[in-house]
Formats: sequence, C-alpha cells, structure tokens
Amino acid sequence: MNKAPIEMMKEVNTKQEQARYTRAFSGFWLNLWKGNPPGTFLLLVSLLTGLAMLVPLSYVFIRGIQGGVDRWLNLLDTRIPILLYNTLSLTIVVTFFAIVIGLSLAWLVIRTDLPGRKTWQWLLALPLLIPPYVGAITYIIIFGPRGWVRDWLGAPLFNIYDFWGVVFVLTMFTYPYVYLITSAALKRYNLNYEEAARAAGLSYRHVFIKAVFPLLRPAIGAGAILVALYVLSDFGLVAMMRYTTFTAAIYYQMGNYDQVAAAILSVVLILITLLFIWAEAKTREKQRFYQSKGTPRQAPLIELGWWKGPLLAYASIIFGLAVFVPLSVLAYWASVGLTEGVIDQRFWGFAWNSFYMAGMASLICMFLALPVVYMKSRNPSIVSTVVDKLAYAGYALPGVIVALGIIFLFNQYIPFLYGTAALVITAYVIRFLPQNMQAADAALSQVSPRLDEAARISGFRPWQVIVKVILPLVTPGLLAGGALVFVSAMKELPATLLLRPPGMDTLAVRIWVDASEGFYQTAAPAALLLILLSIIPLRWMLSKY
Amino acid sequence: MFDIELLSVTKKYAGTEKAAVQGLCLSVEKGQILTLLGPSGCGKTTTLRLIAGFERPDQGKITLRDRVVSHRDSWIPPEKRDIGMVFQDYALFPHLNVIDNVGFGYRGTDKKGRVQEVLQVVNLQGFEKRFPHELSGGQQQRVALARALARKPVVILLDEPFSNLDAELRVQMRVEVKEIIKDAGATAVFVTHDQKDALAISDRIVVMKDGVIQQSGTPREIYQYPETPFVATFVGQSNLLPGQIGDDGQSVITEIGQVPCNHTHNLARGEKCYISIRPDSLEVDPEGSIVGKVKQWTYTGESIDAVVDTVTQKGTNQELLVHIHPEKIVQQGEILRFKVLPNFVAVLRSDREFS
Amino acid sequence: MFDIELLSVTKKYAGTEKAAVQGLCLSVEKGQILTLLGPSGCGKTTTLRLIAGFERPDQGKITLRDRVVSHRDSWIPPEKRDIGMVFQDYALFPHLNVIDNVGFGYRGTDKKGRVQEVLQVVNLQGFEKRFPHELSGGQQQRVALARALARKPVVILLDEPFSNLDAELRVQMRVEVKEIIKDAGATAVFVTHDQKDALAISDRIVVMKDGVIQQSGTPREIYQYPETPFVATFVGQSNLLPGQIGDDGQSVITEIGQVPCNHTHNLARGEKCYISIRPDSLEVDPEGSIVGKVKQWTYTGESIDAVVDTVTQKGTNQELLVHIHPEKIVQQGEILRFKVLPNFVAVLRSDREFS
Amino acid sequence: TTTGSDALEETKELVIYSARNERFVQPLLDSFAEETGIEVKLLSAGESSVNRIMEEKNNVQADVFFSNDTGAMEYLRLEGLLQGNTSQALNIIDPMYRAEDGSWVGLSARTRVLMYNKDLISEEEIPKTLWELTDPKWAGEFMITRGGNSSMVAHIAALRAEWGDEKTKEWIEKVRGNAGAVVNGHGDVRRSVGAGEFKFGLVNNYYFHQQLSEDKDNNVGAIYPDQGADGMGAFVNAAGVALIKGAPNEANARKFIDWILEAEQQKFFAYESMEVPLNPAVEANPIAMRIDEYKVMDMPLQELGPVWVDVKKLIEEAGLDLDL
Ligand SMILES: Nc1ncnc2c1ncn2[C@@H]1O[C@H](COP(=O)(O)OP(=O)(O)OP(=O)(O)O)[C@@H](O)[C@H]1O
Ligand SMILES: Nc1ncnc2c1ncn2[C@@H]1O[C@H](COP(=O)(O)OP(=O)(O)OP(=O)(O)O)[C@@H](O)[C@H]1O
Ligand SMILES: [Mg+2]
Ligand SMILES: [Mg+2]
Repeated sequence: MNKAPIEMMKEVNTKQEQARYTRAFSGFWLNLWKGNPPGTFLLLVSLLTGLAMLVPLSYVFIRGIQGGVDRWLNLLDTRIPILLYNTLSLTIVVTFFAIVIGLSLAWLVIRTDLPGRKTWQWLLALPLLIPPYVGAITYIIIFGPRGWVRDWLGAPLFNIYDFWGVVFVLTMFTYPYVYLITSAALKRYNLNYEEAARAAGLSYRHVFIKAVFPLLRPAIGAGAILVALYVLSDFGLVAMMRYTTFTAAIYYQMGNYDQVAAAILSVVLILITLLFIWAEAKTREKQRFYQSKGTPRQAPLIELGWWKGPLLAYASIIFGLAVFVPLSVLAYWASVGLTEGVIDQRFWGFAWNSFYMAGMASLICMFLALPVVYMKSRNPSIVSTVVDKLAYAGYALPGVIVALGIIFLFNQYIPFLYGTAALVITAYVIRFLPQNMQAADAALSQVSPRLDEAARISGFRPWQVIVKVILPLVTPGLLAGGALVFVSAMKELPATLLLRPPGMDTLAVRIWVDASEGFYQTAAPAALLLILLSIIPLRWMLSKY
Repeated sequence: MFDIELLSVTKKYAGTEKAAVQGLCLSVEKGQILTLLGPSGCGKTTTLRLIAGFERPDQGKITLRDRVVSHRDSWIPPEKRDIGMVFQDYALFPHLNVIDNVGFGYRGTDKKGRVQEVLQVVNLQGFEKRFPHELSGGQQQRVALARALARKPVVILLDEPFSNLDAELRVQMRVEVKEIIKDAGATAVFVTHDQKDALAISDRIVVMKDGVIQQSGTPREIYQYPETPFVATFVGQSNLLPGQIGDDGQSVITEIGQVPCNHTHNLARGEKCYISIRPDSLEVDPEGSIVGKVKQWTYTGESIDAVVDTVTQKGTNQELLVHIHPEKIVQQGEILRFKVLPNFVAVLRSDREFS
Repeated sequence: MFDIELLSVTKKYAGTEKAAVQGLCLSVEKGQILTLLGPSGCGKTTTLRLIAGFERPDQGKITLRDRVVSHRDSWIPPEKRDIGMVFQDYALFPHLNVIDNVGFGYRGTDKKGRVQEVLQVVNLQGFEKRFPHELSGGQQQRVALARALARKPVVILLDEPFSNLDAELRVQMRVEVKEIIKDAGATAVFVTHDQKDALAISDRIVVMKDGVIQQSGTPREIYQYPETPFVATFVGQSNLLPGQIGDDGQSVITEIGQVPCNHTHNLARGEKCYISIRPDSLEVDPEGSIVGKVKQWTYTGESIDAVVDTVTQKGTNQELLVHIHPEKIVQQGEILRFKVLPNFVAVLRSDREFS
Repeated sequence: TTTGSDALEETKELVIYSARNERFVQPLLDSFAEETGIEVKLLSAGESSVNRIMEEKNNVQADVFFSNDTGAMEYLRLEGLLQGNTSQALNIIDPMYRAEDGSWVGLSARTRVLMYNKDLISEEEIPKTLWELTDPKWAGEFMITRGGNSSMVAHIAALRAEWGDEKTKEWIEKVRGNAGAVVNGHGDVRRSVGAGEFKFGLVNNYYFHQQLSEDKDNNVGAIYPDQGADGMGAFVNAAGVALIKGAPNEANARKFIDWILEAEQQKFFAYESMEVPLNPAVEANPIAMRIDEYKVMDMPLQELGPVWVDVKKLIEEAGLDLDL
C-alpha cells in the first residue's frame, strides 16, 4: 500500500517521459524538415525508391571489397590501366563529337531558316530510337571485313574495328542526347539576351559566342553527361565492334564465373562515372545562374544566305549516316528475312515482351518519379536530398551492375519473384528512373510552390494537393519522361541479357543473339520493329520538350 | 479578443545570417485590417507565411482565434488553420477555370451559389468559364481574392494584392477590398510596401524594418506622428532636422529657426529631438523666414517637388524638400522664401536610432 | 536637328489583327528625353523595338541622326545603329559579373576606366564582382542602365526602367537617370505606364493608346491641358463633365454650375465641350456652390481622397472625386460644400472620342 | 534402377539454360515439347548461364543446363550444384565423356583444329603441331580467341596437364605475340579465315564444318594437330547436358536427358550443329571426321573442372586477354 503512490509517481513519470520523448521527437522531426515534413505516403514511396536504388550500389561495393587486397592489386596491375585508357579515351572523344554535332544541328533547326527545319527537327532526333549496337551491326554489314564494300571493291576501305570506327558509330547514335536538350534550351532561350548583345554592337557570330553559347552551357553539359554515361555503360556496341571498355570487361568476367573480378571492375567503373558526374556539376556550379523568363516571343530566324546549301548538306549527311543508312541496311535484311518467313509466332512474342516490360517500367517510373522529385522540391531536407541523389544513381550504373545487384536482391529477399519479368522491369526502373525524374523535375519547376500553398490553405492535405493540383499540371511532363523511359527500355541490352527469365526474350536480346551469330535476316526485322514501336513515344516526347 | 496573435516570433532561414523576422509581437482584433508596411526584404511576406503555417518559427508562439497553431512543440499545418490567402503572384491554378479556382476547397453544398456570390463581390460575373491565362493581371488578382474569401475564413492574409495593378485600378481595388473584408467580417493581415495602400486600407499599420517592428498605430498616427526617423521618411517624404524643444513646449528650435508643432510626444522643454517636416508644410511665402535656392525640381502634376538649399543659422548648408504649387514656374537657382505650417510637423525622439 | 525621327510608322505583328503601332510620327531633338506613356499593350515597347531595329516596320521611315535606318528598302541592323537600351527585364547576362556586363561590347582601350566611370554614375561601386542574381532588383536595373550608357551611344532607349523599384529609390532614380542622360548629352526615349515617371523625367511626353498617339507635349501641357478625356484620366485623376463654353469665354456651363477656366482651347462661346476638374481644384468651402454627401473616403497621408455625391442642377446624381485636407476629419455621409478653383480645370474638345 | 519419376512432382514445364547457339537447340526443344506436351522455356544466356546457375543456388530456376564445355559442367558439379543421375540411358556414352555421378553427360565432341584458307596456304605449309604456333614465322598470320573463351580455357587446361605450368605459359605468351588477331568468338575466326583476312585460325572443328557449308568464303580446310606418332593428339571437348540440383521440374528434366540421348535426337543434333556425336553408333555429318578417325588427347574431361580457376590465372599471368 505504501508503494502505491511511488508506483503511481513512477507511472506518471514514465508517462511524462514518454510525452517528453514524443515531443522531443516531433520537435526533432519538424526541425529535420525545417518545419515542413512530407506526408507519410509521400515519404514512404520516396524512401522505398531510394532504397531500391541503393541495392545495386551496395551489392557491388560489398562484393568488390570482399575481393581482398590481392585481387585488387592484381587487377590494378594488369587490366585496369588498359581498360581505363580504352574507356576514358572513347568516352571523351565521343562526347566531344556528340556536342559538336548535337549543338550545331540544334542551332540549325531551331534558329535558322534551314529549308524544312520543322521536319528536320524531328528527323534528326530519330537516331535516339536506333540502339547503338544495331547501328554498329549495320555499319559492320557495310564496312566490315566481310561487308558489302569488300564485296563491291574487293577490299574493305578501312578497318571498322578501329578506335575511330567505334567513335564514329557511337557518335552517330548518341548525339541526339545533346541535340534534344540543347534544342529545348534554345526554344526557351530568352531572346532579350541576344538583343541586348546586338544592341551592344556585336555581330551575330560574337553574339553567339558571348551570349548564346554561355547560356546554353548548362543544357550542353546535361546532354554531354548523358552521352558520356551512355558510352560508359554501353555493352552491345563495343562488344560488336571488338572494343573493350569496363562494361564489356565486366560482362565477360561474368561469363567466366568470376563475380569478384566483375565486382572490382564495377567499383572502378562506378568511380569513373561519379567522376564524370562530379566534373559536370562542378563546371555548372561556377556558372550558377538563372535565366529570367523573358517574353515568349517567336525568335526571328537567322538567314543563312549562301551558307544554306552547305549546311543543308551537312544536316543531310548526318541524317543519312545516322538514320538512312542503318535503316536501309535493316530494310534489306528484313526483306531477306521476310521471304525466309522468320516472322512467326515467336517473333511477335518477343515484340510483346519488349513492349510489355518497357511499358511496365515506364508506368512505374512515372509513378515513382513524382514523389521523389516533389519531395525534394517542396520538402527540402537532408532526407529528400539523399533520396533524390540515390534515385539519380541509376544513371551512373551500367546495366550489368544493376543486373548483378538485382539478381542478388531477388534471390535473397524476394525469391518468389525471381525468374519473372519483375527483375527486368526493376532493372529498367533503376536504370531509367532518372530520365523520368528529370522530365518531372522540369515540369514541376514550372509549378510555383505558391500553388501548393494555395491548395493547402484551401484545406487540402499534402497528398490531396498532389492529386488535385500537381498531377494535372505535371502530367504532360511525366508522360514525356515516361516516353523517354519506354524508348530507352526498349533498347536496353546488358541488364536484359542477364536478367530475362527463360522464354522472355525481348527484341533487343533477339537482335543481339542473332546478330552476334551473323543471322542478320532474323535480327533486322526485330530491329525495325523495335524502332517502329518507339516512334510514337518519341514524337510525343518531342512535342513536349 | 484577438483573432491573430504573434508572441515574440523569430524566424531565421537556413543559410542566412540574420533573422528574417526578429521577436515579432503582433495582435489583430477581430474584424480589423492590419497592414504590414516596410521596404523590400523587411520580413513582411515571412510574417504572413508564419501565420499561414508555411514556415515554422524558430521561437515564439502564434495563436489564431485562441487556438495555438504554432509553438515549441505544437504545430497545426496550414490546411487546418482556416485561413484565406491572396498570394503576391496570385497562385491561381492554371488548369482550373475561374469557377473551379474560386470554389477550390469549398466544402459546403451550396458551392455554386457561394462562388457566384463572391464573384459578384469582386465584380467578375461573366468570367466564370475563363482560365487564368485568359484574364488580365487585375482580373487574376480579383479571382485570387475571391478564392480567399469563398470559404469564409476566419483570417485573410493578403500579400501585396495590388502590386500588379495600374494606378487607376489600384485606387478602385483598395476601396473595394476594404469593403469586402469588412462586409465578410473577416480579420485581415495585409502586406504592402506602398504607403498609399497601407494608409488607405488599414485599421492599424505596423511599420517594419529588417525584421523588427518600428512603429504600430492607426494610419493617421503613423503619418502624422511618426516616432522614428525611419517611419517619417518611409511613410511619405520628409525633411528631418535635429533640434530641441522650445521654451513654449509647442515648438522646436532647429538650425533653420524655431518651428511650431502641434504634438511634442510630451518631451520636456530643452530636450533634444528630431523634427520631421513634410514637404507640404513648407509653403512659399515672400514673408517666410527660411531662405533657399532651388537646386533641382521635378514636375509631378499635382505639385512641383523642389530640392532647396538653405543656409542655416549656424552657416551650414541644409537641403530641404519642398512641394510648390504646380502652376508656379520655378527656375533652377531661383531664390525663394518659405514658412513652416505646423500641421505636418512631427517631433521624433532622438533616442531612436537614425537610419 | 532631330536625333530620332519616325515618319508614319506602322507595325502589325504576324498573327494579330490590329496593328501594334499605327501611323506613328515622332521626333526627338538632340539631347532631349521623350517619354512614351500609355496603358499596357498600347505599343510602347513595340515603338522602342522599331527604333532599336529588333522589329521591321511594315510602313514608314525611321531616321537616327540623319541616317535612315529603316525604310522601304534600306535597313540597318541593330548592332550598327549605335544605340543603348535598357530592357524591361534588364536582360543582364547571368554568366557575367557586373563589370563584364557593363563593359559588354565596349570596344575602346579604356574599358576598365569607362566601366568604373559609369558604375560611379549609377552608384554601384563596390558591386563590381557580383553576379546579377546576387543583386536586388533595383541594383540590377542600375547595372542595365550602366551597360546602356557605357558605350556612349547617340540614342538611349529605356523600357520601363523603374518598374521594379520601390517608391523611394524610384524618386531618387528618376532624378539621377535624368541627370545622367543630360550629362551624357544623349537623346533618350523612355517608356513607362507611370504618369509620375513621365511627368518627372521628360522634356516631352507622348501619350499613346491602342498604337495611336493621343497627345504630345511638355509635361505641363499634358497635365494641365489634356486634350482628350483619355489623357485627362490617364494622366492624373480627374472628374470629367460635359458642358458648353460660357458667355464670358472663360468658363464652362455644366450640370454642377458655371466653372471658371484659364484655358479654353479657343473654343467659341456656347460650343459643346468636356471639362476636366482635377480633385485638387475642388476645395471645401462653406460658401461653395456645390453641395455633396461624402460617399466614401480614403486617407492617403497627403490628403483625404473622397468620393462625393452631388445633385446636379438637373436633379441627376454626379459623383465627384475630391481631395480634402488630410487633417480634416471626414465622416461617411457628411454633407460638404465645395467651390471650384480655376487652376486645374481643363477644357477638352468634345469631338474627341470619350473612352 | 530408376529414380522413379512417379515419386517426383508432375509439372508441365521445363526450364533450360543454354550456353549453346540457340539455332541448334531450339528445333530440338520444339520437337521435345511436341512429343511430350511439356512447355519448354529456353534461356540462351551464353557463358553467363553458369553464373546464373551459381547465383540461383538457393532459388533454383533451371532444370537442365545445356553446355558447350565439359569444364563448365564439372565446375558446377564440384560446386555442388548438379544432381546425380543413374539413368541407364547414359551408358551409351563413353565414361570418359560423362560425370562420375552421371550428373552431366557429353553429347557431341568438339575437337580443336587449325582451320586454314586454301587460297592463302596449302595443307603442306600449315603447322602440324600446336607448339609450332610459337614460331616467329607465323607472326601476324593466324587468329585465336580470347583467353576467357571457355573452349580456349579448357584447351589450355589440357595443354597444362600435358606440358606443365612453365611450358604452357611460354606457349601462351608466344602465341599471344604471334597472333594476328585475338577475337571474341570462334564465329569471328571462321568467317575471317574464310574471307582471307588471315591464313588460319584455331577453332573447334564444327566451325570449320559450318564454314564449309557457307555459300561463299568456303574454300577452307582443316588439320587435326599433333597427330604424329608421338604426338599428343587433338584436344576433344564435349558439349552436353547437366541436371541441376533442386530443379523445380526434375521429372521432366530426367525425361529430357533420357530423350536426348536417343539416337534419333543425337543424329539430328549433330547434323544441325555439324559436331560429331560422342555415341559412335550415331552417324555423323558426312563432312565431319568421325571421332575414331583421329588421335585424341587422353585426358578425361572430368579433370578439367578442378583446375579451371588455376588455368585462368595462368592465362591471365601469361598475358592473353581474358576479355575483349
Ligand atoms: N526561403 C528563403 N531562404 C532564405 N532567405 C529568405 C527566404 N525567403 C526570404 N528570405 C530573406 O528573408 C528576408 C525577408 O524576406 P521577405 O520575403 O519576408 O521580405 P518582404 O518584406 O516580403 O519583401 P518584398 O517586399 O521584397 O516581398 C529577406 O532578407 C529575404 O532575403
Ligand atoms: N511578338 C508579338 N507578336 C504578336 N503581338 C505582339 C507581339 N509583341 C507585342 N504584341 C502586341 O502588340 C501590342 C503592343 O505591344 P507592346 O509590347 O508594344 O505594348 P506595351 O505598350 O509595351 O505594353 P506594356 O506596358 O504591357 O509593356 C499588344 O497588343 C501586344 O499584345
Ligand atoms: Mg514579399
Ligand atoms: Mg512593354
């Protein structure tokens, strides 16, 4: 009886303590989010996304570290230096040419009176649809040691398997990244800068150098980093063209049951990728500036005068090399294939698999991109920044590495889904979510945070605000991003190769398998269909960019 | 009863050195319109956002209708504060037409009727089906106001709602908004950096600077009896002179002579102070005791704003800003005589900092 | 000698129905400041862009310093016109700091000195290394002005250069810009929709509406003797009443009685006209002939702007806007008597359209 | 004794991982599916099949592994990933070409040959032993595949068993130096030699057979090396099938292995891929030499498994590219 009051006191104490802890936690929580915590649903979706993206990274690093000092030293001595040289030189050279071609074409079709510029605007984006390894196949068919040119002339004109051959083919099929992003930037460009420069007495050439180019630099950088990341992660093309970069080496290591070496090479590759991303961010940091909105005035077209002819020829040549030639070769082999009757039930099955998995991936990306981007923009905090950065990690991860991580994850933790399309779709999501995020980010940045606030003050909870206000406004952007994801996923090869469940080959895999064994007549129809299926999303995307 | 109460609220944005709002105490009575007036960056918007719940104060307590909405560990999110807000940039939903914008978030069953009602109040009938981009700036602002009113909120916050209107519409809207708010029986906080807006619309004005309150009072108090040099110069133009209270307690002895004043803040004779002379109180008068040379003048239609160089009794130079009748022709370099009318002369305590 | 001359210039934008600028004739003398004043969308910016050469007129001729820069078959591109321009949104290069922005396009060898010089003129020393996004709106505007001045252009075009400044800075900048332009001996065209700016800064004002010139003259002419109802109401507030010239030729007979005027545009006795009475010309006077009831009032510090309901001699209602001395306490519903002072009364021809 | 497939759960599908060229596998699977009504799912994962099987050891997906290399199968067996098989059907294959426990069984032989372009070089000139490839006179004249190619790894493992570490290393180093091109796969080698890019190349015999049946660039020949009286003989690897431990459709997998060992399937298989059946009773493609017509290295293929990792290390140390 005596104890009762003490017990009661204790109880009161613990209750108070609990209350204090709750209060302390809620205080901490509010401070963490600077007084503006996100809704539970938003937070959960974002955190899950971030975690999913973390899997391949951590898998690779853990495996790589488990490799032990000896393997590291051994690889550092022997293979890594050569691979480094191969990979870096290729990345830098291709990126450079892609910038030159992409920027010049973007400027030509947006700002000059190039005849047929509206048509060119989207014709020149078409190479985005052609998987680079397909491009490589077509060029090998023409210029390869046993190609058509040798058949006609008796000897191949040059060695396509040369460094410059690889550079050429890669450039032709990656320049659209720079082209598309700089085109969009040129359309948004505030003309007043140009006019201010002209009012200052500068000729157009100087205006371009001093006022246009510097303001396009962020866009060029964004495009260039996409090209560089593509080159770093490409497997199909370099394998076809017998050029070994890190990604190819990792894939071959896998074939040799050597997970450890693969993981070690992957760690190095991730570091290189991060280096590129960091360097790009660094150059932008120095140029942190904001264009004012400006009046949405129709830009006057620059008259090309007698340059019209040569520049038209230039655009035509690029189009010819990057679109016409590959498509013609494909059309030829496809016609051979059609007469042989390769388009059977199975073929349509592959097409459906491609369509289904790419479609699912793009749907999921559209669903995931908004919460992450939204949370970063509207609920800034260390948490949202980390989730955002993680989600962008997919960009830096070559498909092979993503595949390794996913195999591990599903085997260990979600075995019942292992061996289903879920793996491939997950890989696509991890790899291409950033593309959707960028589009969503761009769309969201057009939506003033004041609109959210106006909606909340009208009595809506955060998730209601997203549904009622944000979603209707960013849907076009989200869809454009989804279209881009779809196009990329249709083309994806390395992760698909490693992850596809038995009997679920995609068009890309078929192209690869058939072409690497020289069966062009079966590869070509698949390639053509793949390109065809991607055209509609691309058009949609272009209309939104 | 106060509808809105802020108790020593401080807010510092992450990454900035100075607090945007420092130890702010405000209270607005039910049905009143309070105006926050101050130069750009003084923390007006921040104060509104604190009241609305878009920012969380670092310190202090905010009460709305006797409900603590923000304190150390308690927090009521914006959507539960029952507030209407007109944003500086309107923040109309671009994907909704006027009706849907105004009715946004309205929960009652008489949505349609209520929307029509407020549209009538802001004089926008006939625009129901338009989308925001099909409206002029002024019309958009009125839609924003209608949206804020529709839900009959307890508290209405207006962030520079007239900033984008041209002079004519502005004058008209001032009157209308005041009436609308009064009719709705709402309590309002209104933000502006335009003194005309503030004087015209408010029951009380709070003049802020650098996140700190300088003076608070009725429009007349603020304009006629500014307490600090900052308020005197920010709210209307003014000439500030140091001086001391004259022996009669009804005038101030300054370098340009003894100036009669109506109000001396009960300062003792001989005490040091500042004096604020509005340009309108200096009248051209051939008999006047102040002599000056026109240094520069600007025609403004309603008057000629002239800067006049006078020589003080100590022999130093003193520039005075004078409003001259607009029909007079003034020449640069012309010598004029002035006298001081007591009406617009205010005595400021000299212990307040001069800035 | 005219430095800038536009001869019946017309410009219609592709895809629009009405010409943005219609048959515009303008001439600016060397060293003068001309202001284009008008409501939004009246073609002010278009006119500037035509002068600068960013747009090509459909018809008409533009001459700068006796050089035809734009005519049917001749065309000189903007970079060869030797103009300086301050853009409405400043258009500062975001990738360049203040020095490089100001020195942009400067060809002389004394670049550094010249930049320092103009920075001093606009009072921005010490900001040399800042980037545009690190400056306040007012500072950015001054950088834009400095950039336009640096190259000592013959012609300076300013598109609403004060639109983003607050009242105080605005008053100050008006004077400074005027001085700067005068000192530089430049010829300037200045665009604004703010009548105060226009009155303060200009040698001549051109009032535009819908792409057509309404009236052109000195600030005083525009304010005191507006020729059309549009000008009367756009430049300053005004009460417009129909009437006819009185028998003495010095007054107008209106519904509120006979109003004395100083200037009747030589209209004949008995001729129909409009009369514009500025609110300042209505003075409260117990002896006054006009009786009215205060319908609404607004305290503005410098005065009380009241709307007064009067009953005309015909028995109809007429609202008048009146400025009352700010120290007077006015009540809604109060009955007041007024008289009309002749100074601010202007007679307008009634054959000009009323709008 | 049969393991009593009735004791095993009846399922309707069969999952096959294959490192083999899909062209040759697919028709076979189609006819199995037709005969039995079992749905066959094929994953042509190339050399990464082994990898996947290893990764999936706790969550087995595949039932059967179709390999082109006994080394890979034995490696998996040693890792404990294969399931023993006592089916009588296995007995028609020489024990040298199957696992102790029957978990894998070879189906066809793939012999390492030097394939040459008859336009560029005559049968007399061509080197007769593998060691001769180290002769500087062949510098730049021939092609080999990368060291990581599983046929190459197996081949080098056999050489190492014959020669020991030092000599093997020397051979690799010199051959690497002499080779005109080191390429990814044998398909490249046969096409390039056929097209006359190089005089000869080291390939598996059926690549030679395939090149012969091309409609152009087919003027090629091949010699089986080291056939001299004291020669060590040509190295024969085998392609085969393996039964995976924990296979979800084990009954079907066993049924399939039994089925594929039937003569009819063997013949079809060998004809298509132009490999040589290990079952001497089955008739080979006429352009291929029968396995008893030449001298083979007498090394049981089971021995390849344990040395696999060491061999790769050796290759790596000797400087032959593991990857390309
Ligand atoms: N999100 C933010 N992060 C950091 N500093 C901020 C932020 N918002 C405002 N500030 C700073 O806080 C101060 C007060 O800003 P606030 O927006 O309240 O000013 P204001 O009085 O509304 O000015 P204006 O009249 O220009 O709108 C300013 O110095 C501003 O730079
Ligand atoms: N590029 C254009 N294309 C089509 N119409 C235009 C274009 N630029 C201006 N206009 C139209 O021409 C008219 C005059 O525009 P201008 O920009 O000259 O107006 P402003 O007087 O400068 O107005 P503000 O005060 O709003 O800047 C407006 O009706 C406008 O809509
Ligand atoms: Mg503000
Ligand atoms: Mg304009």
